[in-house]
Amino acid sequence: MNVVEYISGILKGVKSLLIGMKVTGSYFFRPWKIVTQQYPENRKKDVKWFYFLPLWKAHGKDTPAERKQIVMLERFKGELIMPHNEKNEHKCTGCGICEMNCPNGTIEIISIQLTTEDGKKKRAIDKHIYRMGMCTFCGLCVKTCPSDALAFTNTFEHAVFNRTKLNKVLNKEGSTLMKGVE
Amino acid sequence: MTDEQIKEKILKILPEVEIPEGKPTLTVIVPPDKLFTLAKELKESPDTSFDYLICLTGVDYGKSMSVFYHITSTKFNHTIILKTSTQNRETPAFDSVYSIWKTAEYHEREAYDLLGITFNNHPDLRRMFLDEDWVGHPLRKDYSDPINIVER
Amino acid sequence: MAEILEVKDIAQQEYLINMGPQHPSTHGVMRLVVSLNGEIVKNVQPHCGYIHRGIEKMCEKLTYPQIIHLTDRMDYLSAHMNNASVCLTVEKALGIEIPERVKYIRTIMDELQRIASHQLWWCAFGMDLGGLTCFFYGLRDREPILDIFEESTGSRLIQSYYTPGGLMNDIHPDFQKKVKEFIKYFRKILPEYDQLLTGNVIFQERTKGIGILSKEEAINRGLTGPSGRGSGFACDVRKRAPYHLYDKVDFKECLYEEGDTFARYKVRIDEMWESMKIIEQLIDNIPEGDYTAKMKAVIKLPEGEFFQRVETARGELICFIVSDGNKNPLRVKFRSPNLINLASLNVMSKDFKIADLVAISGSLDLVIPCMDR
Amino acid sequence: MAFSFSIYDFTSFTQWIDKSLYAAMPPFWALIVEMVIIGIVFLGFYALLGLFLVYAERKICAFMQCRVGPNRVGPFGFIQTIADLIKLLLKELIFIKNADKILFNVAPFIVIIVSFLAIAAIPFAKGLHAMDFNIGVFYIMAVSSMGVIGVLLAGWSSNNKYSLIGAMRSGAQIVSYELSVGLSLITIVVLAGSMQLSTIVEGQRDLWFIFKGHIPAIIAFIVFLIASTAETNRGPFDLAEAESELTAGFHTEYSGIRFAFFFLAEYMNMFLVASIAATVFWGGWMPLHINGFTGFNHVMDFIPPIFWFFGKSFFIMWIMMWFKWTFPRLRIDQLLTLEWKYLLPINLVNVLLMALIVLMGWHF
Repeated sequence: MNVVEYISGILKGVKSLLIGMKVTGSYFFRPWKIVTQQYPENRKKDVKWFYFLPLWKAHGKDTPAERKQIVMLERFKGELIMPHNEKNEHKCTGCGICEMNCPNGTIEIISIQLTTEDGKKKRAIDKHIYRMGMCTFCGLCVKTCPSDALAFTNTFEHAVFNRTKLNKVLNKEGSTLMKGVE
Repeated sequence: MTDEQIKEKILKILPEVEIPEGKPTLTVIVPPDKLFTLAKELKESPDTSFDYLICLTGVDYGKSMSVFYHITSTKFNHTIILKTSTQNRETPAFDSVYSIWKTAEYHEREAYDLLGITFNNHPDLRRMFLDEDWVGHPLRKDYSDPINIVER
Repeated sequence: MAEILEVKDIAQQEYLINMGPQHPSTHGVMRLVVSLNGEIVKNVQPHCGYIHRGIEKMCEKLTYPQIIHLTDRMDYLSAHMNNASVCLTVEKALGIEIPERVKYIRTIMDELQRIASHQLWWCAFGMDLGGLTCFFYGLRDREPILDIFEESTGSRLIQSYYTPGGLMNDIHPDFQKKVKEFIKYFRKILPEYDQLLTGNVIFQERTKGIGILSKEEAINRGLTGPSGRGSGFACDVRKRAPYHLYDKVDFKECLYEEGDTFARYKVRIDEMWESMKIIEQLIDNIPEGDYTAKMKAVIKLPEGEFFQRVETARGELICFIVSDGNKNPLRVKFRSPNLINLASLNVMSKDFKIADLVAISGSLDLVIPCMDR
Repeated sequence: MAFSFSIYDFTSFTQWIDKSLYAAMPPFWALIVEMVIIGIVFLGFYALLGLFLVYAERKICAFMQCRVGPNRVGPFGFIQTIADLIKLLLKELIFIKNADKILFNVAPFIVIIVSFLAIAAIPFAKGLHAMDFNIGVFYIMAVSSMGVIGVLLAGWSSNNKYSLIGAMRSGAQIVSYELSVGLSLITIVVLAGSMQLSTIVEGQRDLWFIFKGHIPAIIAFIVFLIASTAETNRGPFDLAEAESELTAGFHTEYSGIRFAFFFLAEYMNMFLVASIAATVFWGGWMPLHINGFTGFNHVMDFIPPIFWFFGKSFFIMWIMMWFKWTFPRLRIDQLLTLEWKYLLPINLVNVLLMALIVLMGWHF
């Protein structure tokens, strides 16, 4: 091996190592570049000051507390719900299309026959059962629902102590079908 | 080469193949015992040069067992499908194309594992995903597993 | 009682170690039975199937729109491309023309997903080689992409965004702005990857000349994706059999002739640049229109066989559907690029050190759920 | 002797303890009591420093990686390492079937005792020095190289293939890097003309050796930094543990407090080599003095020596942590290539160069 090559090889290697060290070192001295979100705290509005002490410097225009506030995006598929209005009415007609479209049997609809005022028989839901433990959040039920009765909320903390607690009934107690929805 | 030329070429190599019309990709139905020779010829002749086996699929039609070979040429970029079938559903066996395309090794092992198709002259035909002592081949139409498969 | 072994017996014995199912460098539950001679790898025997879920069997019982949500669970880092494979096959079989807007969005989403996947690969590869800091930088830069996905599709990893004929829902109004912001940010940050890892002399020593696979061998073994392109095999489906809008955009197929681990690494870094280029060409020109084509409520494919080749982040994915005319497919086969790439591991790592085996399997970028399906 | 205590000079304080002990009891017992006191002080120091270093490393690596690091247990996560220690103490010690029981149990103790032995020769401040050997440098090198025995025994007795590979790697690594560590220290010994650490420190009264010895001293320092990082199984040289290859290398099978011993020993070894580097190259507890600048020297003298010592050691440790969190790991053959083809020849030339400089009187 040539001596010049040997030494220039060493110098080149050392230089490449120093370039790498520059990257990590520069981040070490720039604590405002930290991207960690501190989970249980960032949900609250009143963020305690000392959670962000390592991030003294404000991030641009926002204060650290604002920057680290958790942002839930509106389309986030957290949990299936059936929106009810203030009169406790929902839009589900009990047609069963969501049950049919669900790929893994998450939804089960127990329907009853109602007799309306003018004597007609009509199908309505008794229970819209949603087994969250089986749900894969593919969104087919919401997409295919003809009356837009289902929606996703962005709650995401679903941990429970018992698996049966994941089986939910989506229609509320005593709720009725919204007027004008067929 | 266009599809027409490939068709002519294949018919010249092996007159007993059947080429159905109206397929989106040129599909050639080959008798199982002639498949290996045709494949080898298609790979080695310089004007076709099908050197890349994209995919090998075993299919259980319920009555017969088939294997599809999607082959393409990296040189000419033309793709055809070879199909071969057997009526013997109990012990279907085809010739392995491992010696032509080495990529067939895992494809064939997979087909053996899930469909029970044996490939002659395969260097290492073992189960791929399932345990060695697994009974049955899950992708077969008559496979039943009352515990794990929920019928809807 | 242990047998008393002669020295020459011991020399002939294989020193077998199990890498996995629980091992930091297999990135999932895969087992590599490695026979060693000292530190030198003599033979690698992969054992997969630890997370075999039978997706192909499940597909036979489901309708076509329902299959989509299973496909993201194969290669969870290329969820969009996996969805696209089924969607494109079904659309091809039905012969429907999808709106131009959908094509644009699908292309952009695919490329974003490719960047995200390569970022995760980069950090995992750095970690395989012992540079833990890479892991956090990669994940940090992947976060904006996941936020973009979450905003439009509703989930971060497993989106199920494509449906046969179009998309689940339209893109978010902020989508274009966010994507442009990300591209601006990432163009600035990507050179940092090179500074930290690519140029590093230790890294180059660890990867150059390691795990060489020739072009002929790569074609013969079906090594596709960035791994195949590192061997000089021009296997980019986006060029060879264009789908989406890839025939209209201008991008380079990254090819390296060396076939070693470093070439595979470079291909992926270059692909991130190329993906950004593709996105920049499209992001301003998304045409107005429907986000889905008119589809029947129950999709039934005509009898026959249909397939679509799709370039995922790690290779060529094929969705092959055999239909008997019902609403369920008769047989669905996914050609997993990971499984086929894994087959080359033994050839590549022969006579290299055990540390190189980790580097080589890292450079193949294996995603185990795709392998096992 | 009257009691006196000064933060600038511990000599009178230690002398006072010594004198009062010898006055109070027969010499034999006085010696025993003295040894026990020093042992307890070192044990306490050891535990506290270990806890602090683990915390510091986690925080430093977190900041380099754009993270916050431990921040849950106590303010800024200060109590995190104490919580970890309690967890490790409470954990079950798993005994491996077919393991060599005696060696398996002895190995962590060997590793920790070795690092404990070496710390005795370190001068922390003026007069704060447990044993001032006239061959201090040699003693430290001799003692610290024994740690490899513990690592080898741990790997072999675990009856685990990963552990064995890790231990063998570690053996090859430490034995070869021992050479570079020794030679780079010898370079400075040539300059200082003594192996006694107190003399070496005193010799840096007017200027630290790294500045005094021109280029050879700087080269020796860099070589020492690299070689000692390798010797402590850290940073880019952590092949013995090599998480992504060998899961945890030689301590794969250890659990609970026995694992904690290995863990602690790693940090203490790091402190040890950092303090040797600080003592030998950067003047130890000696403040920064520049010949001629009397005012400046007085200002520097105002900072107590013990802060100088720990400041330098922590700075060197920070550099070692910087290495670890930047570089990918080397392969075993590259590791040995680096030692035998690069560091060792450079070192040998360097010693000659230094000898020449000393002979010609070219140093400052």
